[in-house]
Parts: sequence; structure tokens; C-alpha cells
Amino acid sequence: MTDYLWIVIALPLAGAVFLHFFGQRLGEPWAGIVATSTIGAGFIYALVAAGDFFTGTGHGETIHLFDWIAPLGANAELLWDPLSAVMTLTVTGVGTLIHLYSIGYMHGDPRYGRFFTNLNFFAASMLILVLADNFGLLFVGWELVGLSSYLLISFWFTKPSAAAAGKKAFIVNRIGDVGFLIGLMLILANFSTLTYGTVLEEPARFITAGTATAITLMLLLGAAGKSAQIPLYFWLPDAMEGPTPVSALIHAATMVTAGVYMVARAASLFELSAFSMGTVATIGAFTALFAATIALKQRDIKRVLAFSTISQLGYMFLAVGTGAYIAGIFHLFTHAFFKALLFLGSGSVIHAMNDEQDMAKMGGLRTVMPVTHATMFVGWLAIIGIPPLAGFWSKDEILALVFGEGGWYGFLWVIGLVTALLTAVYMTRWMQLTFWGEARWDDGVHPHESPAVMTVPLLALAAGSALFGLINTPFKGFFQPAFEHFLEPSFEAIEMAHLPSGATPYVLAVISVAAAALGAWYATRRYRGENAFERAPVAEGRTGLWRWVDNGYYVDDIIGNLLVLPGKLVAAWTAFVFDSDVIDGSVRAVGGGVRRIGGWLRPLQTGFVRNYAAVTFAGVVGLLVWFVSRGVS
Amino acid sequence: MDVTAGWYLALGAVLFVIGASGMLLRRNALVMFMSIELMLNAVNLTFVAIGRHTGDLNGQVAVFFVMVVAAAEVVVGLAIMIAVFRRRSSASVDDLAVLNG
Amino acid sequence: MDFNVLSLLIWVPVAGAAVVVGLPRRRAELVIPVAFALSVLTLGLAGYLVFEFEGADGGFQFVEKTAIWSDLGIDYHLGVDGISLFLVALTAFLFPIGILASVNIELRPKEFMAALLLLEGALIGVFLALDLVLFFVFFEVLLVPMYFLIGMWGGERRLDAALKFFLYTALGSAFLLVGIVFLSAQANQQLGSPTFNYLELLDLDISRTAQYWLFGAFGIAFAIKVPLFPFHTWLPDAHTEAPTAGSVILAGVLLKMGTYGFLRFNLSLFPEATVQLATFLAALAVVGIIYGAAVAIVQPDLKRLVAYSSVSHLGFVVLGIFALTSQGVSGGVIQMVNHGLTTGALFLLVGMIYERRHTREISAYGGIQKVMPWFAGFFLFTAFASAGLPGLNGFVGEFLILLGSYSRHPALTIIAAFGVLLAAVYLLWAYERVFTGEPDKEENKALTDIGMREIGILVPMVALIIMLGIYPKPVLDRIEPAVERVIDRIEQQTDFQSPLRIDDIALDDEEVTP
Amino acid sequence: MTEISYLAIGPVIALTLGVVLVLLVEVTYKPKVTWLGAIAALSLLAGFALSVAQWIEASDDPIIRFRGMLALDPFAAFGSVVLTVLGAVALLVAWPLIVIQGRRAAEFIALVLLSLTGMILMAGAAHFIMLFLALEVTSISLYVLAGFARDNADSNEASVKYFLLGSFASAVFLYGVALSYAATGSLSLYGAAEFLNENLLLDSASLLAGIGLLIVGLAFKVSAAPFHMWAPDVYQGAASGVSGFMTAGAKVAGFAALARVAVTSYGPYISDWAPAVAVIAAISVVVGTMLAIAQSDIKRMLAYSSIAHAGFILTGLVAGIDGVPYVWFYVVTYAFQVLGAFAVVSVVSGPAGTRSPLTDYAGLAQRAPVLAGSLALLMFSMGGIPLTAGFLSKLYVFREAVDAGYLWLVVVGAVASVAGLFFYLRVIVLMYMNPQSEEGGVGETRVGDPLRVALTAVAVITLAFGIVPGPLLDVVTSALPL
Repeated sequence: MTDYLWIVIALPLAGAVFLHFFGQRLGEPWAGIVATSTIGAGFIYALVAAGDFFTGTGHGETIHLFDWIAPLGANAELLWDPLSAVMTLTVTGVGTLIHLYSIGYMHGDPRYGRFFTNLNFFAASMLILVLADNFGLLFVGWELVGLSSYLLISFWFTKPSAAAAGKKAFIVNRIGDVGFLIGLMLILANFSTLTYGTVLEEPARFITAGTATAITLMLLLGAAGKSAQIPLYFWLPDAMEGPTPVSALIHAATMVTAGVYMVARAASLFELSAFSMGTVATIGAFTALFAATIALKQRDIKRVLAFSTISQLGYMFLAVGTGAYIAGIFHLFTHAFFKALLFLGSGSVIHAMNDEQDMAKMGGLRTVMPVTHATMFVGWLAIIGIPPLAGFWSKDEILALVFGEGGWYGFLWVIGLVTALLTAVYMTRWMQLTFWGEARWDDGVHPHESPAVMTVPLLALAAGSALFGLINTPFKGFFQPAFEHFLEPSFEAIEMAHLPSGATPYVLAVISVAAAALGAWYATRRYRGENAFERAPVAEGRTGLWRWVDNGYYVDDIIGNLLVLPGKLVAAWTAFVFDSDVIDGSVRAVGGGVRRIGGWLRPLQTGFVRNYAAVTFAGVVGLLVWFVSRGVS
Repeated sequence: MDVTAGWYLALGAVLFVIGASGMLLRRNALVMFMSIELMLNAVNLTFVAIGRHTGDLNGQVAVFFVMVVAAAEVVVGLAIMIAVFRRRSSASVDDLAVLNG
Repeated sequence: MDFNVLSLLIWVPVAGAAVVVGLPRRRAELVIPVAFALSVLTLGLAGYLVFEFEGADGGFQFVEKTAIWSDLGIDYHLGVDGISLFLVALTAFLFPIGILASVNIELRPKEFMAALLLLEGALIGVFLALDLVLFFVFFEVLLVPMYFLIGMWGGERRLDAALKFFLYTALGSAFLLVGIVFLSAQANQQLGSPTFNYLELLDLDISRTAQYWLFGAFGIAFAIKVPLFPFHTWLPDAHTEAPTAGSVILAGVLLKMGTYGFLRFNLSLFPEATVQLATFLAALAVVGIIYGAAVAIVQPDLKRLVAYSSVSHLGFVVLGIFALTSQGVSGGVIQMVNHGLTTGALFLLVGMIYERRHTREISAYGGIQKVMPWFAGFFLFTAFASAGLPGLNGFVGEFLILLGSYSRHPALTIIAAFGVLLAAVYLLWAYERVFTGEPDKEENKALTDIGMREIGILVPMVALIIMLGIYPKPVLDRIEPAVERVIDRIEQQTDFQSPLRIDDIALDDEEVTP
Repeated sequence: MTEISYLAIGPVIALTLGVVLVLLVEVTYKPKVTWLGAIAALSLLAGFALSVAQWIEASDDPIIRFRGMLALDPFAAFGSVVLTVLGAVALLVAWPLIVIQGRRAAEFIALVLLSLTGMILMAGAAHFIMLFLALEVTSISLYVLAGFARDNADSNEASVKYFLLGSFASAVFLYGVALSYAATGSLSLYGAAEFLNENLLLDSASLLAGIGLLIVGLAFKVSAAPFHMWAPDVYQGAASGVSGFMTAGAKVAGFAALARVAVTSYGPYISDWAPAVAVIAAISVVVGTMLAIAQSDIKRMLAYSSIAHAGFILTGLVAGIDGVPYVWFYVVTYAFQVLGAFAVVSVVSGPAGTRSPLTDYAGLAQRAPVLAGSLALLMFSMGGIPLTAGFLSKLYVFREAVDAGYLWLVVVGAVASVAGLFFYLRVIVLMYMNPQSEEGGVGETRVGDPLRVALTAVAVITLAFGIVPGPLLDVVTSALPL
């Protein structure tokens, strides 16, 4: 069965190729149906292939397809183990639903076929990423998802902002990729190959803790770029320029989680360096808090979710940085569901509001869009972490494990808790401004419930967000942590974080639920009534701070003015002053100089016979001096 | 005191240099040509002196050839100059500096 | 071997040039078909060569040797090994495309095609010559057709560009010539008979100081050709002013003569000096990588942008070569081919848009993806290939180079890695400005998308770009042995030990059963 | 009486007869100029045949005849072979000029043949007096040829300058002969060599001074810097139809004489004169190139480039006897190239013209493909681009110089040859790539048959010996002085 695992990648890839040539001709809805079915089939195949893992009898195995760059040990080899299985299933599963949803959402778009080409291509790239058996192939997927994200963000290329956003996303990702590349250099220099088999199995055989720190920090840079963590988070909000399904699939459910997956995959490397682990966790925690604060004051229905995604990814980094790999992957899994759900829901809203994205012009949609609202309600509860929905289980496991580590992690736990509170606030505000309260629609806008092809995925995702938490509860019997058992084989060699003993977990759970509830209660009250959308979460007055928050702490401006602009100036100076005047100038100077010398010599040719004779005679004298001196000595 | 070949050689050298300097300093074509003749005769003197000194006839014989050649040069040279100065009043070669650079 | 395929590779195009010139004036319509047919025939020969080539053998194959100018020991001596094989193939591949791309030449098409074919023969000769004088002859003589290509069919500032190109490169060749002559004088003393035979010259033992001087003499010539910073300023002018086919050949093949020369001659003939100077040249290469990219970012002229990107990309090649690790050098070799394809394609694309709008100013465009979707697609694809996107050819080379160089030049390689980032910057920014947004200018609205001929030109390149990106194994397998020989030789001749060797890499495909 | 050898002076006799016949026929019959041409052709043919006979004879046993006056050796034979061919081509090139001379045509032809006689003797002279006579025969006829266009101011000036400076140089040369005679006691080249081989001079000052002055005298004839000042003015002032012959012939004969004197008489003192020659070579190359770049008249440009080429040829001479074959190779191929170049000039700016501004060549490629093509080929060859004789010549002399330990000279030469490309290419740019090629360019473009033949011959020589130098090399390597 696993021998043909490549089919999982090949299906969406074939779909992409096929649609590239015939997609436009196929048109609606067939292009979408083809795309959806390819990835759906992939999902089913993966499900079957993962059978052994469910029964716990499976073991990881490598499938060698063909040699790629053999000298680097970077060949087309797939690794099929529980971890990659989970990722594959998430990608294909959620992916299928989002493909399905897009059939409706992209209705009437002139480049309908092209859209599904790219969507399928993304799925294929993502699957390469998660199934790769060496860092080389991983990097292939790593960059290809970057490419497809570029293509999809700037899908509406006639919109300059969209084009710019796509470019920004790709370039910021490239910054991280450079770090990743340097990490790979270090790996090859120390392991002489990139295959997981050699690198990840007892890396201590080859490298010291110091080298491990260097390698992992470089990989972390890559991960931060891909997963929009500090310092490379700022591309993700702009990425919302893309069609909403794209935001759901790429910028919420799958691609952005690649960083988390990579850290979990390279756990054995990270384990070697406590410092790197600490860095991962700290970055995660602070990103979570930072993004959450910005989310508090966004007006764009999608940008809220974007920052929320960054924040949630922060949780995942916090988890893997703590050694709670399975918890991290679990949160990745649940988040894939409820965040995709929320995005698709907002998409449904945007659709209904004639592409209006400003929450200031929404409100009171509950009545006109019952299904959407219902599913969003589930998503909302899930993300703020109300039991027994998925978000609760995953987020609280993380928090508990972090708490269990103690020390610095204790502090990170506090941040995590505060973030949980803020999450409740901004998500409640989001619900409040969008669905509840009075309607603030523009004239001529007649919201309506979306077609079934869009609502069905919503319902499916809602179900997932509601139930999938139960597969990993810390209890016994039916509620045993199945997910954990499922993943354990992938982390056998790794020493994992442990839950604090005794009743502490339950106490922690109560605390965080309380925090969530508090936040939700507070937000519902604060964001009721007139101009709520302009209100700051807490009392007015210290507007200075809120202006900062409004503008995302001016990060974009700082980058623009402190990095991009000077960079362009330097480049311009190099090009138009240094290169053209100094370097080329000196070349031209040599050429011109030669000619000028000729010009100087010309007047010597006076045309007067006497002078000619004089020169000749001078030559005679010179020669005589030479020869006679030779002769005398 | 007896006059050795060395004296003649020295005299030849002096004459030669005088001729050469005449070539460098004078502007009149004819005078320049005369100084060339002077140089040639300086060489003749040298030849004779050496021939006498070594008792080798070649030296003396050479002189005749040089004289003949000199004569030929005179003929051609004067012809050329006439060709030039038919169209010009002065005999100064400095007027002949159209070609330069 | 039943026939001298190498000689044919050189002389078919040259004879072809004669044929083209000989065509009767009134049958002008024949010129392009004939020229094309001949170049395709050459391509066929190259294909034969690639398939008959014995992959595992790192030595020279299909060797031909006949003494021509025997008095000085100058031979007509040809041979091909893994290093030159694909450069020859690349050359043979690019010329039919170049010819197809210039069917619209009005001015003296006959002479144009003849010049192209001459150029092809000489270029192939450069890569096949195993006699230094023969190499020099090809190396120098191909300046002439290239000079005419730029000077007669080029853009507005073509005269300066052509002259600069010719003189600059000729200056380098002057030192090369002195070096070659000096080398043969050494041979005269050591072997008793004068020779320019590469294989025999390998046996010379040259004093360390002499090696430095010779390395310098050869190096300058090649550094100018590559071009290595700071000898690069002839390149943007020449590339920009040359006609499309000219730029394609110039960027695609001509520059490779420099890197090839470094690899073939400097590394093997002067190993001592090579080991000593490797870091210096790698440093120059890295400067070139960053510098070329930085300058490319702000170029207002699309063609100049691509030209400067060549400076950056060739920097990678040189870095790989002077990593002196088998990965690095192999990466360098395959990157030569990759750059030939991608940059060649980019120049073709720029040429296509130039034919329509007669301007290369980026600011003159905008939003043309809407009117020229196919063109935009090809351009974006090529841009990403050039930016080293995995799965496309550019990545394989850069990946090998960077990972192979790190263990010898760690700091430099890390800096070089940022070149990959900058490549994305200048290409995507250019793409954004030219293609995205709404087409505002009337001329741009009126543009017509590329037609079948142009797509036909591009498709083979795209196919190769993908092929080399996904399955480079056949190419790498043929390059490896030759590269190994070079490295082995350096290790024998000096106390240098290559930090990374294929053979000590543990390629274990064992299953991961954690 | 074995000292007499009519074969040794066969070519000379043939040419002299030609001279006499041309003049007599002219005065008696006043025939059509074609007849005079025929006579000249016959005498050149005879001269050529006899030279070949000399070659065959001398290659077995080279000897000296006329009591040490003339050498009958491959060196001399080859010299006269080349010179007779050169003379023939030169007459073809000059034919349009001859035709327009009317009744003076005979004199012109006679002078060309006469100067050829002198040149042939220069290559064969084994005795300093003989050499001096040959030198003068050559020079005097060239003085007259330079000023042949009596009513052209430029020509007058050219001939006066040439005459005065030439005689000056002859005097210097002669004084050198005297000094060397003083030191060796012999006026025979071989006698001197004998003497120097047998006795070691205690005080070689006068000998070396003599060598120095001899070198000056001959360097002047081949227009090597700093004894070159006359060359640009003379070559420009002379009628375009004949300056080519003056350049080429003087070069061949001058280098033949220089080579023979240097390697036979003073071979033992090579360590003394080679450095001096090297310096002269370097100066010539640099000065010639630099000034050529600054020219705007193609005749002057060619003149200066000929100075640079004199330097390159001298580069080969520093290797002594080993270098002689390659000196031959270079000077022979170059002689024909420069002849061809001036031939094109003589068409574009008129056979009797003296000025030939570069602008006349704008767009020549459209107006006269043949002319432009041949000139381009010659320019590339003079610039040393491979597959032309010019490249191999340079390669050979460079190699010899390096072997002789003059690497610095080779570096100078190599760099200078690149700088030289600058002005060779500029001509090509004008002819082929000139933007306003359609209008610009006023030069004449009709090519007569004689000229066509000459150009073809030159092109063939340039290309053939550039691709398969073997035959010529076999000859020159055996064309060594006794």
C-alpha cells in the first residue's frame, strides 16, 4: 500500500497539470470538481495507508522513488510515519473541504480554472513537504508552498495591493529560507548528507550541543518565516489579499503550520540544544501575545483572523519549544479545523456582503445567515477554548505542559494565559461586530445565506472543531489520548514534556476556561451598541497606545523605512554611482587614457626635419651610450 | 710629435659630429645636405686612416665607393630640391611641415 | 567511433556559414531554413555525443589528434569529458533557438545567420579543444562574429558596446596568450620539445611562483569573460545592445568560456596556486553575487536587469568551482548549463516584448499580464527558475554549490546564500512592475500575446528546465567522474584535502524506525 | 674562375635589364604603357625564376661569390623570391597610378625595378660596402618614388624629408661600418665574424659602437622607433599607389640585412646587441600603437602601425639565429598585408592622392563589399586575430622572445597589440557599422582588374598562411644565412 504513496502527491499534481492546460476550458464547476476529487482521493488513499498506525501495528518506512541530488543525499524519498500521516490527513482532509467550498466561492471568477490549478498545486507541494524523507526534499516542498502561496495571494493580480502582498509574502519567506538554507549547509557539513535517517537518528553521534544550537536556530529562522512568527510574521496579514479559501487553506490550516511540523520533525536536533528550545518557546509565546493585542483593534474581518492565526501558531511554537511536540501537533490539527472554519465563515459573510470586509459595515447577520452563524458560533467557542470543543483540549494541554516545565516556562505560561484571555476578547468582538448587534450594512447590500456547496464544508468543519478535541483527552477508557498513542512512535527517541502530577492540570484547566469566559463576557458587554467597532478594548484616554496597536505597532513602517528604503538607496548608489562611475569609469578612463597619450605624443611629430633628425640623433646617442658602456666595462 | 692614426680617427669623429649638428641646427635644405656630405667625408677620412693603420686596402677602396654614392645622392638630392623650390622662394625646410602629427 | 563526431560538431556549423553566404541573392527566403536546418543537424550530433558518451569514465573521450602546426607542437587535438559534454550540448541546443528567435531580422539576414553559425562552430571548438593554442584560436576568433552581431544588428549604443566587448575581452586574451606561450617555453625546457598539448602540459612541474603568475595570466582572461567582479562592466552594455539571439548566446554560452577555462586550465594546470588563491577568487565571486543582484534590483532597463543577474549567477558558478569540493564543482558545472537555459530564456522573453513595444524600460510597461497571459506565465516561470526555485534547474546547481562550498568557505557561502534572496527580490519586483496591476497605457492595452512560433521557441527550454530540476541524475552522473579527476589531481599535487568527498558520504537509505 | 657566379646575380641582372629595356623602349618607340608593363612583368618573372633556381642551388651548398661580396645562400635566395613577387604585386597595385603618369610611366616602372634590385642585393650582400651600395640604390630610388608626383606639395615635402633623413641615416650607418672595420679589420660580414670568433677583444668599445650605429642605420630603413620620424610623413606624402610598396619593400630588405648582419657578423655579441634591439622593439611597438590610435588619416595610421609591426618583428630578432625564420615569416606576411591595405587606400582616395581621411571609409561595406572585405581581413590580421597570418606571426615571435628570456618584451607586445586592435577595429566599424553609412563616405570604389588580382593574392596569402603556415614555415626555417 505504502509503496504507491507517491500517488497522494501525484493526484493533486496531476490535477494541477491537467487544469493548467484545460482548466479554463473546463470552466465552472467542472474544474473545481476535478480539483476537489483529486485531493479527496488523496485523502482516502492516505487514510487507508495510515491504517496500520491506527491499529498501532504500523512502523515508519521510507519509500525511495528516484535519485535526485544524490551527492547531497537529497533524493526523492518519502517518509511514511505517524507524524507525516497526521499532516497528510490534515492537509488532504481540510484541503478537500476547502476545495469543495471554493467551487461555490469562486463562482463567476474569470480565472476560475486557474484558481483550482494553483490550489491543487499547493496541495501537492504541501504534501511533498510533509512526506519528504530528507531536508533537501523538505526544502523543495518548503519553497513550492511559498510559490503557490505567492500565486494565490496575488491571484487577483490586477489589484496592485494583491500583487504587492504576494511579492511581500514570498520575499519574507525567502528571508527565512536563507536561514533554512544555512542550516542545511551546516547539516551537510557535519553529517555529509541530508537524509533524516542519518541526521535525526542520534545526531549526538555527529555534532556537539553548540553545533546543534547553530543548526536549529537557523532552521528556526526558516520556520519563523513560514509560520509567521516574530520577527518574520508581518507578511501574513497582507496575505489576506488573496481569495478567502486561500487564506483558510494556506494561511490558516496548512502552510503556515509547516514550521511547527519541521520543528517537531527535527525534534531530536532541537533536543540537543536547550537554548534553541527555549528560543522556540519564547518566540512562540511572545508572538502569541503580540499578535493577539493587534487583533484587538482590527476592523477587517479577515485581518482579525490573520492575527489570530499568528497568535495560535505562537501557541504551537510554545508547545514544541517546551518539548510538548504531540500537544503542538494536536493544536495544529484542531486549529486547522476551527481556523479554516472561521475563515470560510468570514468568506461566506464577505460573499454575502458583496465583498465587503469592514466589520464596521456588518453586524446583525445572525438572522439572515443562520447556518453560517451557527457554524461560526462553534468555531468561536472552539478557538477561545470552551470545553468540550477542540480548542480547549489542545490549548489547555499546551498550557498545562508549559506550566509543568516550570522556571522560565512558568513565565511563558502566564503569557499564554493572558493570550487566552485576549483571544476570547477579540474573537468575541469579532462575533459581536459581525453577527450580533444591529445591522450597519450599506444601502443596496442584501445579505443572504451562501449556497449548500459552501455551507456543507462549514458544517463539516464545525463538526470537526466540536468533536476532534475528544480524541486526545487525558482520561481513561473511551476518552483515552488516542492521538498521543497514534503519534508516539514518531517521538520514541525524544524525551517529552510531562503533565504536572495530581490535580494541577484540572486546576489549570479551570483557570484558563475562567479566563476565556471572562474575556468573552467582557467583550460582549463592551462591544454592544453604537460605534462599538471603533472602541478600544479598555477605557479610552491612553489613545497613544491604541494608535500603536491600530497600526500594528508601526512594524510595517519601521521595516519600510529602516530596511527597504535604505536598501534601495544603497542599491541605487551602487548601480548609478559606484558601478557606472567608479568601476566602469575606470575602465573608460583606461581606454580614454590610451587615446589621450596618443594625442599628447602627436605634437612631437612636428613635421620639421631638424626635429626628426634630432630625435634620430638622440636615439643614436642613446644606443652609443649603451654599447660603449657595455664595451668599456 | 708624430701624428698617429688615432688623431685622424678623432678628427673624423669631430667632423662627423659637426656634420650631424649642422643637420640638427640648420634650416636651409642645401646647407643640411652639405653637412651630410661633411659626415660622409668624415667617414671617408676614418676609412682611410684605418686602412692606412692596418695596411688593408679595403679601407682606401671603400672611400671611392662612398664618393660615387655621394655623387649620386647629390644628383638626386638636388633634383628633388629643385622640384620643390620651383614652387617656393625660400630654401628653408621649415616651410615643409604640412605633413605632421 | 566510426566518424569524428567532434570535428563534425565544429565544422558543420562553420561550413554551414559558408553555405549560407553562398546562397544566391534571389533565393533569400532560403537563408533562415538552411541555417536552422544546419544548426539542428549540429544539435543532432550533440545528441549523438551525449548518448554515446561513456558516463562512468572521467577521462577524455572521442579524442581526435593530428599535428597541424607541428613546428611548435601545436596539434588539432579534440576531446570531450563530463565537464565539456553538456556545455557543448547547451551550445548546440541554444543556437537553433537563437536562429528561430531572429527570423524577423531585416538587415542582411544572410550575414547574420552566417555570423551565428560561425559563432557556434567556434564556441563548440572552445569547449572541445585540448591544445592550448587551438583553444586560444577558438577563444579569440569567436570575438569576430560576436563583434559583428553586436555592432551591426545591435541597439542604439551598439558601437561602443561592441568595441568595449571586443577590446576588453581581447585584453584578457593577451595575457592568456603570454601565459600559454610561457607555458610552452617551460615545456620546451622540461620535455625537450615544444608542446601546447593540454594533457602533456599537465605533467610539467611548475615552480610555485611561476604558477602564481600563470594563474594570474590565465585568470585575468577568464575573469573578464565570466565576468568576475570588478571586470564585469562590459557585460551589461554588450548584453543590452546585442540583438536577442546575440544576448542569448552571449549569456548562455560565451560567459561559460570563462568558468570553463578556470575549471579546465587553472585548476588542473596550476593546482598549487589554485589552492592558495581559491579563497580570494571565491571572495570575488561572492562580491559578484551580492553586487550583481543589488545592481540588478534598481535597473530601469529590463535587459540590463537580466544582464546584471548574470553577473550574480556566474558568481555562484565560480564560488562552486573554487570550493574545490566535488559537490561544489559539479554544482558549478551544472549551474553553467542551468544559467544558459534560464538566462537564455529570459533574454528571449525580453526580446519578444521588445519586438512589440520597442522599449526595454520597465516603467513603460505595467499590467500586461492581463493582455499577454501566456507571455506572463512563461516569464514568471523562467524568473522563478532563475531565482533558484526547487524543482526547477536553477535550484539543483545553487543547492549543490552552496552546500558544497560551505565546508570550505563558510563565511563566504553564508553571504552568498543571500544572493538567493536578492534574486527573488529583483525578479519579483520587476515582474510586479511589468505585469501586474491594470494595464493603463494604451500601447500596453494593444499588445498581442505571443504566438505559436514564440511558444515553440520557449517550450523546449521550459521542458529542459523542468527536466534538469526534477531529474538531474543523468547529467550529474556524467559530470561527477570528470570533476572527481580534477579534485583528485589537486589533492595529489598539493597537500590540500577536499573537505567533502562523495565517497565518504554515508548515503544510507535505511528505514527510519524511531 | 669560380668566384664569378651569374646565378648569384641572376635576379639582379634580370631586373636591371628590365630597367634598361623599359627606358630604351620608351625613348625609341613611345609604346602603350601596357607594353612597358609587359616588359617589367617579364623581367620580374625572369628574376623570380632565377631566384627559385638560386634557392634550389643554394639549399644544397650555400657559398659566397665575387670575392666575399655576395652570398649565394637560401637566405638571399628566399629574399629575392619574396621581393620579386612583392614587386609584381606592387606593380599591379600601382598600375592605375602608372597609367595616369602618361609618358613618365617608364621612369616610374624603372624606379620600382631599380629599387627592387637594391633590395635584393641588401638581402644577399656579404660585404659592408656591398650592403652600403645596395642600401643606397634602394633608398635613392625610393626618394624619387616618394616625390614622383612632382606637382603635389605633399609629395615634394615627403621626398625632401625622406632624402635628407635617409642620407643622414646612411652616413650614420657608414660610420658604423667604419668603426666595426676599425675593430675587426675586415669589411666583409663573414670576415668580421671570423675575426670575432677567433680573437677575444680586450676593448670592444669601438666595435660595439660600430654595431650600434649599424643597427641605427638599418633600423631607420625599417622605420623602428626612435628612428621612425620620417615614416608617417613619407608614407602619407607618397602617392597612395606606391606607399604600400615603399613600406613593404623597405621592411623586407631592411630586416633581411639587419638579420644577416646581426646574426652572422655579430652573432658572438648577441648578449650585447639583443637587449638594445629589445628596447628598440618595445619603443617601436608602444610609440607606433599609441600614435596610430590618435590618427584620423588612414595612411598615417597604417604608417604608424607599420612602426609598431617593425617592433614586433624586432621582437623575434632578439632570439638571434633561432628567431630568424620567424622574422622572415612575420616580415613576409606583413609585407603583403600592408601592400594590400595601401592598395585599398589607393582606390578609395585615388592612386595619386596623398590624403585619405577615415571618414571616406564610412559605409564602404555597402558601396564596395570587395574592398571593405579585404581591408577588414587585413585589419584583423594586423590586429593579430587568429586564423590570419598576423596571429601566427605574433605567436611565433613571442614564443622565440620568451625562449630567449624576454618575457617583459612579450608582455609589452601583447598588451600593445590589444591597444592596436582599437584603431584596426575603428576602420571596420566605419566600413560596416557606421550609422549614417548610407550617405557618409565619398571615397572612390571602382576596382580595376590588376588591383582585383593583387587584393586576391594578398587575401589568399593572409588567410592561407594563417591557417596552414606549414609550407611557408618549412621554407623560412631553412632560409638561413650561411
